[in-house]
Amino acid sequence: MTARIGVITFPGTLDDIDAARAVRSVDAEPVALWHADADLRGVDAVIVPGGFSYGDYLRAGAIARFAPVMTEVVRAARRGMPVLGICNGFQILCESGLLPGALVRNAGLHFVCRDQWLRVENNETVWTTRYDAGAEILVPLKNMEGRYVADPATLDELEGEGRVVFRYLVDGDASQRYLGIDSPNGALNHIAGIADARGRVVGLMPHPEHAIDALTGPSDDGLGMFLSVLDALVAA
Amino acid sequence: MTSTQPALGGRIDTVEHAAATPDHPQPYRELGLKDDEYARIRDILGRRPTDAELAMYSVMWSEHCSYKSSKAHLRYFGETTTDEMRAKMLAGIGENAGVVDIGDGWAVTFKVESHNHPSYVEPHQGAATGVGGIVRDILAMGARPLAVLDPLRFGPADAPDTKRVLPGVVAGIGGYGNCLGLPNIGGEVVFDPSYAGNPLVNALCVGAMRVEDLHLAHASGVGNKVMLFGARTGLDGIGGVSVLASETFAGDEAGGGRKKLPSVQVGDPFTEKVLIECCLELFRSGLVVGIQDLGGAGLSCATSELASAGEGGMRVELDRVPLRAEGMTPAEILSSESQERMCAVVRPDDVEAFLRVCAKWDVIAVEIGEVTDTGRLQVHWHGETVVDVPPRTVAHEGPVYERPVERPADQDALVADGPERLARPSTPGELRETLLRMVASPNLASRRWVTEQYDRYVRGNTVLAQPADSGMVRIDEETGRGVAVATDCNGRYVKLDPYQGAQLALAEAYRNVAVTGAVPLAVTNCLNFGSPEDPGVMWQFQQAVRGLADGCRELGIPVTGGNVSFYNQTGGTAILPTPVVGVLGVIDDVRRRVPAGIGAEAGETLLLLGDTRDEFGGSEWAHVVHGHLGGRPPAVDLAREKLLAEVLVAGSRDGMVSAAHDLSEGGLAQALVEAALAGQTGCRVVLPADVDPFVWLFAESAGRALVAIPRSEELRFTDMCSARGLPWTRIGVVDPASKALEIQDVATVDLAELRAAWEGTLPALFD
Amino acid sequence: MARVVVDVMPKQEILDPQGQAVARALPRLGFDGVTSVRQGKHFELEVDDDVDDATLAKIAETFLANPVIEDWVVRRVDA
Amino acid sequence: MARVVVDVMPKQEILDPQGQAVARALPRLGFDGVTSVRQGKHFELEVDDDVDDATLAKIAETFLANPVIEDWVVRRVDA
Ligand SMILES: Nc1ncnc2c1ncn2[C@@H]1O[C@H](COP(=O)(O)OP(=O)(O)O)[C@@H](O)[C@H]1O
Ligand SMILES: [Mg+2]
Repeated sequence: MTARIGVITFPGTLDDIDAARAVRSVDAEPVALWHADADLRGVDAVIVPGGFSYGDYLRAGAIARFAPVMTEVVRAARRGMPVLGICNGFQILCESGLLPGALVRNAGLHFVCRDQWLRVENNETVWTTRYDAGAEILVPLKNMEGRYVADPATLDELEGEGRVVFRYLVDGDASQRYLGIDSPNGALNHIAGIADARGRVVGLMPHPEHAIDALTGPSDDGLGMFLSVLDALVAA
Repeated sequence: MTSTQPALGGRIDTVEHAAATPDHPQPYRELGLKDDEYARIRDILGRRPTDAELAMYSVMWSEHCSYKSSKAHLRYFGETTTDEMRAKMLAGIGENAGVVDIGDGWAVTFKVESHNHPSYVEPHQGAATGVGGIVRDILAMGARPLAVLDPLRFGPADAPDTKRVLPGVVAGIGGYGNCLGLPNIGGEVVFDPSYAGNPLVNALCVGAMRVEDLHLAHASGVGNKVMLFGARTGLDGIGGVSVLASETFAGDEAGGGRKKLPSVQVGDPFTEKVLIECCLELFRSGLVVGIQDLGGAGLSCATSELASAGEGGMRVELDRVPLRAEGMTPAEILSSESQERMCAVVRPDDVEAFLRVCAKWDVIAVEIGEVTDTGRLQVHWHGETVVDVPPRTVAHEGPVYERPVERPADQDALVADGPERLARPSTPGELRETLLRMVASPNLASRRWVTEQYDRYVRGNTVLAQPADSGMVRIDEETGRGVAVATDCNGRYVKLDPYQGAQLALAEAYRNVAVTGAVPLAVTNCLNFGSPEDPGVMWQFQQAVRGLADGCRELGIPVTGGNVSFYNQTGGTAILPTPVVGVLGVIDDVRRRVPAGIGAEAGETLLLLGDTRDEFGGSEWAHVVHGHLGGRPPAVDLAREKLLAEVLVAGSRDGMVSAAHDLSEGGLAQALVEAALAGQTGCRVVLPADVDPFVWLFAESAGRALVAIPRSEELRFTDMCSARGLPWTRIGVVDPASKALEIQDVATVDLAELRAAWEGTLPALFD
Repeated sequence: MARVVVDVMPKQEILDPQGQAVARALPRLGFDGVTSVRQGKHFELEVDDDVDDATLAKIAETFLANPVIEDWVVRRVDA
Repeated sequence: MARVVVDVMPKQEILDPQGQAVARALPRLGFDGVTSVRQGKHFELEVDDDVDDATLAKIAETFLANPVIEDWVVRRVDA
């Protein structure tokens, strides 16, 4: 039985075809989900992909979270369905309250597109079991509003519970600091991705779906995320 | 705001009224029409034009839309295109964009356009809407837009105004392109004082479709409906035409208030993204007979071009156009340049399905008219006729000028003032210092500050992007078939010799495509020049067109389209003549692409292909070190370029080349630095014993490339070069253990030091 | 028809690089004496007369602002 | 120390995609009766007491707003 993984398209979603390609590349079946449908088509997991839903004009993800399909995603996530938010998808998950905190304008004020080293801080979420703890992976990062912020209590909670899943690796590479900023975007604690308390909902700013083949990405390090969820779904 | 406006009755200038009031004075001069042009319009119509007609003719007969100064010269492109060159061309000059057959049933379309002046006035929005416009051109061919490139030119890097213009332009291009989901795969950033008041913002878009899906802009089929869809129409970009409003309603609020309208448009990339997806779904569903984007000249252009390309007639109910501003007149609606709009011709039975697809994407769509066989474009406004013209006279039969052409009087002096007199570095210390200074100079420094603001990954098909000699995208995921695109132009070379300079631009773009392993196939151009009313500028233009066209014939690849931008000058001083040339190549399998970075395999040999001569006219060295421009540009040998390209492509096919980088501005030294930094690998270079190291390191002779060949392939590759008559020189080895560029007897520079020099410049200037 | 203004500002404790960039640039442009700048959003809404304050508050809180990172003020102004 | 507010709005005749996006979204979120939304920027400045109105006007015009496409209002508020 192949796992069926939903990929949502909002008006303005861009990386949906890439997310679908990544799902296919691990031999799972991508299922296209449309923002206006209050229907998850019986999928086993959902990916909320990157892009600029509704232009991101108000705040990234602010309009998308009200889409009918998101009501279903929130409901399914609360029941434990694996959900992955990438970039704009991460922003949407934060706006819709599935994940705490928020993503704001990069501290350097520019859109940043670069190959980014990350450290896998938690390899026990459904999306990261294929990685070794502490593994360093190279994945594209590309966004305008990628600076993760949360209040001190939330940060403490995330750190205390090991819910920081990915962190930007900023040591040792002087080129990372050329904007005078200590990370690609000034994210608190260099947070690149987090999980919910059960480790089933994960959001991250970098794009694992763009790192599935060294031909079109900097590495194939992103594949681990899709393989991980597959393991979880097949085992279930 | 609503789409239905109150009937304005007698206040609108109708055809009937125009016929009855032949002596009514009209502000045609304010609209940019000459006396004889106005007389010709009266002649064509047999009466004075209405306000709306006058607005249409004036925008469509403008330099920008009618190519009145360039047409006579551009014909030369057609005249020099042979049948053989045409074989793969599915659409050429005259269509929205050129289309070439790249094999396997795929057609690729690409075009470059300028948005220079708006980008000076409002850098962010000017550049953003430039991207939006070129993407709609590609869409109007029936293609899915795949990638963009942005050739840019600015004033001096350290000029205060450049700090205003460049960051705004880059943010605008990134903001629009990123939000559209189009990877940016290349471009140029060039600084020169001549662009200070005239930055050049050119944007190129490439798209693909199945050959059978090619949509041309034809309004054929009497009775077919004309659909306007996308954004509402507002008062954008009608600065000039608001004169009409003030004439007609002298002193009234609408007219008076509009005189100062900014001609700046604000882009809405989200609307465009949705419009793209909507159009592609319409194409897929077979609901479109003809389609046209609304660019400059808005509805005037779209309706007259659609009508004259089809059955020859069209009726438009202008009061149905969804508006964003209140009280707009027919003239204003016809000339509005509001962005993110398209016009389609649809069979009556398909209108409902058409509207359904638009509704799915939340795209506003209305039927505004239909195709007729009257041979006339008739525009109605609340039941009255405000336009009744033969559409071809608007769209295609504008004035054509034979502007005076004259070689500038000071050209000889410029050429006579060669670089030979300039002091050259000679000691190792001087050469080392020159190398570092050159690498850090604004025109040679890393473009990362710019390109990092562009998404190069989106859509997951980008195989090569900055830094790379050309951008490359995969088109077919199954077979790996893809295309490579590069744009180039060295305005200093063109200034010294416009004919040869244009050929050098062509040669460089061609070479940039070939070094990646792709076969060059077709050419587009964006001809940025000063005022056509200056005979010296017209000479540059004429020479550049001839050089480019003759060059294309020699290389056997056709010019499929392009764009002309005149009047790029501040006061009496024109910009460097800048015919930006874009070359598109095809690669049957992107997996054999050749990157620029060395070190993929241990112990590669470094070869320099081609001949190096003492050529410094117009060079970056003369510019950076001496602020000098004079003499002759490097010699151009297109037969050699062709041979070099064949060798590079063959080398890629047979897996003999692990890296390749073409030589251009900054010469061999710059190529070595870039190849080493891109590959993060050091190398040892040994120049031939009997040569002048300065010349070998910094001369800008054309027709050269640096290649890295795996040791096991070296003999096979050099044998191939020798057999085909391509000169090669073994100049060193890649050294994975080394973290330095070591040029024997000249200098050793750590990669870290090189990187700091190369990458530090733009951030220091613009952060 | 009523006119409503909503101002949305980044919370004090959230870094505001846009405001900082403005503050840093001003002295370079020759403007001294500006000690701090914060940048937020300004919305102008035209609303029907029957839209009450509670609804406006809701629109601001659930939509125009993100309470995690932003503060906001709603006020009616004379049209 | 004085507090100054500068509101910068897209000019009436200039397209405001951000405001439009908000206006279009509201009915979908169940909020009716908002007929138009325009979105601009809101700056809050702390300035020394000796910064006069003319200087503030200049700062707004040359830096905070882009007169080609935006209108702006400067006002002093009680701190
Ligand atoms: N404005 C730009 N937008 C995108 N890419 C750019 C831009 N300017 C330069 N680049 C990219 O940076 C790299 C280096 O540029 P350049 O040195 O001009 O290349 P070349 O000399 O091979 O023509 C290339 O990949 C080029 O496409
Ligand atoms: Mg090159």
